[in-house]
Amino acid sequence: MLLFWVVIIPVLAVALSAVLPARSRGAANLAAHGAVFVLAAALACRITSGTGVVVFGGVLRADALSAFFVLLISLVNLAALAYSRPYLREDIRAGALSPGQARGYDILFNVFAATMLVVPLLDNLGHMWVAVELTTLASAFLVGFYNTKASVEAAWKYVIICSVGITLALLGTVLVYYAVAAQTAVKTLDWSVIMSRASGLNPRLLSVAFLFILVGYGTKAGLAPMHTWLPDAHSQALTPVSALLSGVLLKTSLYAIIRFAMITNKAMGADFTSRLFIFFGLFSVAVAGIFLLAQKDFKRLLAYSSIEHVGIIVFALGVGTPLAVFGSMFHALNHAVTKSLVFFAAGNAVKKYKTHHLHMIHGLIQALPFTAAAALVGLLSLVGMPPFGIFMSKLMILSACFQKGLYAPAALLLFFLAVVFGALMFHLSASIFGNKPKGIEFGKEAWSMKLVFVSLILLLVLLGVMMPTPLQALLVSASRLIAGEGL
Amino acid sequence: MTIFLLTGIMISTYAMLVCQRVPALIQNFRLQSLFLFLVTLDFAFRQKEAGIFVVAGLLLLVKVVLIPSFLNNLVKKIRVDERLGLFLNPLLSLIAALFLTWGASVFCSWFLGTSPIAVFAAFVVSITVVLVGFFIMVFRMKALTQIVGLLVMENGIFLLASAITGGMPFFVEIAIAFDVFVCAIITGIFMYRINKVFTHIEVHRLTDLKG
Amino acid sequence: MKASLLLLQAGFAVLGAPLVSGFIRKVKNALRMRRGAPLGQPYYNIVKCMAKEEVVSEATSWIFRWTPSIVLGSTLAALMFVPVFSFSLSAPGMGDVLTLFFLFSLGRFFLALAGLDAGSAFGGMGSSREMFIASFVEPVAILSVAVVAGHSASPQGGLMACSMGMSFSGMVAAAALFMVVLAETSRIPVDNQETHLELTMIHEAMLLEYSGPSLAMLETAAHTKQLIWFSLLGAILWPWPVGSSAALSDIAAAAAFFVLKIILCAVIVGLTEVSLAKMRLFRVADFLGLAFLFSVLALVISGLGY
Amino acid sequence: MFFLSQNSRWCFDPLALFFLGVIALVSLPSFLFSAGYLRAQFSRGRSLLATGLTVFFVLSMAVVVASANLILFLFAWEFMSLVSYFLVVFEHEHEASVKAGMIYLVMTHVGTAFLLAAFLLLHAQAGTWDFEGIRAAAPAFTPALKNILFGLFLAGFGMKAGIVPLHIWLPYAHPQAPASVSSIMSGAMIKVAIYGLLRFIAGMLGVPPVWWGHVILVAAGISCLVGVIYALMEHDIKKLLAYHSVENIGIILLGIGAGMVFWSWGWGVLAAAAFAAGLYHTVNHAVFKGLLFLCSGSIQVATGTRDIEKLGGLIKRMPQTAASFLVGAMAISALPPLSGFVSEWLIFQVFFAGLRDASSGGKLFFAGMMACLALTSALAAACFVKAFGVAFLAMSRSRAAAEAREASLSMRSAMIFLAALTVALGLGAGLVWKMFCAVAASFLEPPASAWSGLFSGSWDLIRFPGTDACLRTPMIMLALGAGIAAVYLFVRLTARKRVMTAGRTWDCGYYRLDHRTEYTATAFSKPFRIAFSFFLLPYRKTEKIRDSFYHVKEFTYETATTPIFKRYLYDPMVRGFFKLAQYVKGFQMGSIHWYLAYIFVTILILVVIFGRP
Repeated sequence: MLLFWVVIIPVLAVALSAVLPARSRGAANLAAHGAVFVLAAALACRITSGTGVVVFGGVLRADALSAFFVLLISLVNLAALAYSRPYLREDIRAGALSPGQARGYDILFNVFAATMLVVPLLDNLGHMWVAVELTTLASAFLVGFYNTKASVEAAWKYVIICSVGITLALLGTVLVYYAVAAQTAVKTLDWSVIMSRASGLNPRLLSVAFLFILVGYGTKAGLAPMHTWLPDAHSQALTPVSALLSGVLLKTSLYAIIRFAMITNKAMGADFTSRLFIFFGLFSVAVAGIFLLAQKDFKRLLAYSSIEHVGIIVFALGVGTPLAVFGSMFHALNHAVTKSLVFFAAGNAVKKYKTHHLHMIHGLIQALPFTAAAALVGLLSLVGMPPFGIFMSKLMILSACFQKGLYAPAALLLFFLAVVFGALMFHLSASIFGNKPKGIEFGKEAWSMKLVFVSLILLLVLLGVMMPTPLQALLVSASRLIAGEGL
Repeated sequence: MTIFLLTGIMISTYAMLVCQRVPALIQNFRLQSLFLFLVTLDFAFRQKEAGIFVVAGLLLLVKVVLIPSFLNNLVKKIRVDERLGLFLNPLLSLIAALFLTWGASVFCSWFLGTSPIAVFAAFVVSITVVLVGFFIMVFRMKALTQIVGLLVMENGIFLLASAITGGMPFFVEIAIAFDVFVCAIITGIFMYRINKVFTHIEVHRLTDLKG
Repeated sequence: MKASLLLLQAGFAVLGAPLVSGFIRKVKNALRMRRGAPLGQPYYNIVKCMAKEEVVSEATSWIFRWTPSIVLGSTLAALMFVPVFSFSLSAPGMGDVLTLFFLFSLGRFFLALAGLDAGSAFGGMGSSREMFIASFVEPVAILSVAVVAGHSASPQGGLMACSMGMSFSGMVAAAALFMVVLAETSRIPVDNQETHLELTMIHEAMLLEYSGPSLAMLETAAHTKQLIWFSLLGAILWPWPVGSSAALSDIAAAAAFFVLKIILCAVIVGLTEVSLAKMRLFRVADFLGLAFLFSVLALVISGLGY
Repeated sequence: MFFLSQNSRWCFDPLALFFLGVIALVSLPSFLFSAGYLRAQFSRGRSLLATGLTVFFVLSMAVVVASANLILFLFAWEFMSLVSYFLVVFEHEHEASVKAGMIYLVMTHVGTAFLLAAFLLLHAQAGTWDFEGIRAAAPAFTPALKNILFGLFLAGFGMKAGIVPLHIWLPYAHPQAPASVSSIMSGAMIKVAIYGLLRFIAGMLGVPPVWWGHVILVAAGISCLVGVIYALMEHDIKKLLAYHSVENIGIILLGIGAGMVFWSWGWGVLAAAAFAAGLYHTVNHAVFKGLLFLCSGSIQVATGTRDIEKLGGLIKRMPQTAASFLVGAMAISALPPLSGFVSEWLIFQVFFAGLRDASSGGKLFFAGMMACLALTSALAAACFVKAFGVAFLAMSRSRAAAEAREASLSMRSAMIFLAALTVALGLGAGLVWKMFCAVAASFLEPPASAWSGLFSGSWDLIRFPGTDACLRTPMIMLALGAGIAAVYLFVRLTARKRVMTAGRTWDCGYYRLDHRTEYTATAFSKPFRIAFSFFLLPYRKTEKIRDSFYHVKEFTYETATTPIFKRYLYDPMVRGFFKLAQYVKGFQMGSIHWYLAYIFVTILILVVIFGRP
């Protein structure tokens, strides 16, 4: 029953935002997404304490892994929504946005959130594929929201490249379907059924199918060489949307890859997938590191940093020990929170300075002190400074890697992380500190925006210093699902 | 019977590569979808399942009737010049297509070496259609060709599914067909927007987002 | 008893020091076939200065007024660490030759500051050059003394005990030390004592602003320092009066022998001053580099056991 | 398992207590100093922020020193670097401090990456994060692993301590921070890196192979010389002091390196004595460097500039600051009877013991080190004669220097406290040496019987075990005092009618001298620039603007030295990275066709590689 409500509430929210007037629409949205977050938390507690699996009407199924992703998605949805209220109010007051467009934004936002929430809950791989395709289509309009040349171009590239990727993923799904049908004569695409029969499947066919899945969903997840759409889409989208894109959308396609990886691992052992994951993970961090050095646009910088963090998560999945998987899930949560914090701060800065270029943005700490503080905290957390979460998850992943004896990949990862650190500090310390240009006057943010910043920062510090036990239980059971016992 | 229909699909796919004007491309796509409908009908009769009939009917409705007509009146509304803008002239495209077919057959031999000729042929044809779809998207300038390329790849995968496994579960097929339709509509809307903002739909000139 | 002997020894050294300078000047003039100033000329200078009035520039600070006493005081303190008559009389466990070198650098530090204090280009030039030369002198001095002490391997007081017996490495180390003595006591190849030509004077430039009793004190300090260096050099070259007993007869013999050693050193220094010309300042670095090579050579030789 | 709640272990063994003492010794007076200093420089709110950050900074250093768990150590270490970054960037209005802060944080982070690798290696081998567990598992480590760990620790802690090839950030970061903070950074933060070296290399990896000690000694020797030569060329007083920190870290590591060599040769007593000498110089440097930075801070408050070429004659306007700076200068130039002299004397004894007892190869090596230390201390004396002479003595070179006012009471009291401490550390050498021998003995853990010979002096006497040379600083002070008093009285009695008349400095008789003819810092360091030109590669440009061929209206003279490490080591590396980035940026050229081609090629390659039967 819980699952049903988690899916239905966003759909109701879509209907409500189409009907309600501006004033009450905000409150309704907040209530809806707040409720979804609470339900997700309840679902997580039910799963960790109770049976481990919750099923609804043969279509929806939630185990520890999907519960964690639902929690993650609903958290970032809530944060993005809370931020977009004051963000849009400023735009409307400034005349850049008509009330009709604001309503359109709310509808699209809720459709996007609904499709993302449904992906982890679908048991059938075909349905999951359709849901991931719908997320692309829903977010396409949000990327191309402002009808400028750059945003239309970004939207077009986003839709076409992601659709091609997802078509390849469909090819992979069909091959898996064929492998299951040929081997066990049971014609089904339900993940739980396939998982129970996975050991007998033909390993070579499954490995090729996994290749298509990895490249297909990898395009959507922003793994290097398929990441080319990501910087354009994230830098042109509305700030709350790019926070959603970076924080969560990449991880939903990662979720799909993990589902297929679990099947492949059960069929032919974890060695095949771990080598692929380690290669793609390191390649993504390397590409992101190098591109970060040459960036001149604030939001593109953050987009490339998302590619880097997705690379780290995939690298950790490649290491494969229970501790590494625990670290990668924890890193996904940390990155989602940090990236949304930094994107919100970036959005304020870009709006204040009316430019994306890093050379023109300097002295942020004098123009918008609170946003500058949030940007600084986000930046330091992104690069893995201690009091924040990513330092801990990075530590877990690296120590798992050392324990498994993968010294060369760990050394490479440390080197690339240092390059990323240098690049990010080089760009952002010059823009946060220094004297503000004459044309910019001292500005204050709305209190609700400040509330969002403070809550995200507190969450980051909390995750950095101690691990709340229910979250730990959820992550441990999720990692037990993927990498077996051992934590 | 299926071999005859499979050759029909191959012909329409190669025709798509050769054509240089937009309406011709859409017409070939409609032809390919029709052949695909016939193949699915043939499978339906052989396996006697009601589900496949409904899927075939849906395919006919979506890919033969709705999408091509939507694309056609979209092209008429945009009034952009009809040339497709080829990176590779038709002759080279054909040679490339032959190479792709050879590649597809090598790929299939890795997996389906021993299975009957009909299934093997269907596998080769479907992979070729997917590769040609990819080819069209990469080596043509217009935005429309990228939409059509995408749809052709969908067709390829649909053929693969129905050929080697006798069709995906019913609801999944319905969902995929619906999803393809929505994808075509939305990409069409974006193409319209590109034309309004850029007054042309040459995608290779959309390069201001660099680095 | 020992303390009184120590004070006697110190008094004797301070009184005798100007005589040594006078004697060196006498040797040089004799070699140049001239009669030159009388032997006691340095005493006359000091007495003259003591009686004179002192003119102090208003640009200076308390450092300028206190430097003469500090320099002379540190040189007197340095006397404690040098075996003037015999080894027994050196300071009972207060420090060793290293402390001696650092006391000299204390004096040099304040003299250089005083040179800068008056604010004239001469003083600044003198201090800069003095510190430049000092920085090349110190490694050579410390290393050569270390080689000598290391070779003798005497258990008593490490760097304090100069070598018990003549050894070839001691000779080479003494040669290096001799070049250091030339640099430290501002003799010809490095610095010219007799002239006030700003291009060549280094030690004199720092004293330029002084007059009256302060100048007398600084002159005495220079003479005492020279005596200390000569006694150190003599102890290494001819280390014979080994007697450590405090019996009067031994000390008298040691004293006589000490005077002989000082005269020998003075003659050698006089000879070198006459035969060499003053080097350009930046050639001094190579000159002291050569001294450093000598001390490394001495180390290698002592390593081989000679 | 990973979080601080399960990982907070503390250890307060003598080594940790020693370094806690050092941190306290430096930070208390600088807090006192910052009360006056910050109020003079910044608004109320910002000085509160600065004090708060400094408190966090000192706390994080204390946690680093007292932690007994790898994760806690790493957490506090990065937190220390982070807070010190904020302090370096505190005056972010100046573009230079933002740039310096960035260089500092990037280099510190690279150093921490080395440490992280080493800690993870330790954890993987020993299975636990606690120091005891690792120390118990250490004997089982293979020599190859120990060498790797040694390399990583040396790189990581060397970067933070400022050993030469890795010292680039030090002359940038320290001058930009507020004076009270840079005195803590120079005084205490660098020592935390030394603590790290001792704790992990000496404390944990057991008896070291010989070449470790030699590597540390060579690095220390180079650091000494490079630090002091660059300091001679500097005329920004805080940069000069920062370079001197590099030099003094070199001297500390000379002691520690010699200790490692003796330890590997099995001479337990001498090794402990060498370590103790290193620790002694650590305390001395912490105290007198902190003092010098505080003085530079009070100069900056009084005159508003840090360039000594614009100062001069401050001793008349700021007597107490001048006096404490003089005490600090004398201590750092190792002049008796102050603390710097005692610790350098001890390190000389260490080298002399090594020189006497080592084999012929060892003799030459230790002779080289001794000569290097002697040259360094002489050059340091020259540098501080320049710094003190040009900044404080003679006539003031600018109006700001002429109208300088003495620092406020809190600043002066902090400076005088540290000056008194320097003198006390010098005179009470015997007591203090006894403590450091105990600390050195504690983490070397050879049999207790070997330590009876280590300390055999009384409260005022230091008897060095190897060469049993002894040093009585109180007696030396007495002798000096007696000498000066005797001379003063003698002159006072004999020249009864001693008349002192004020006159003008000798100006060759024909025009009144003003400050323009005084010797500047650049002039003072000119002989050294020429002597070390092979290393400094000096650059000189002179220009004459003439009315006619015979009449020169104006003459400009410009000289500078090339920073070798920055220009030939770091700049090419950074430029290389950016050039690579610019080249790779070409791959995202904007055309969607290429992007689709990338995806197609990727899937093609993967299928060909993995799909083949």
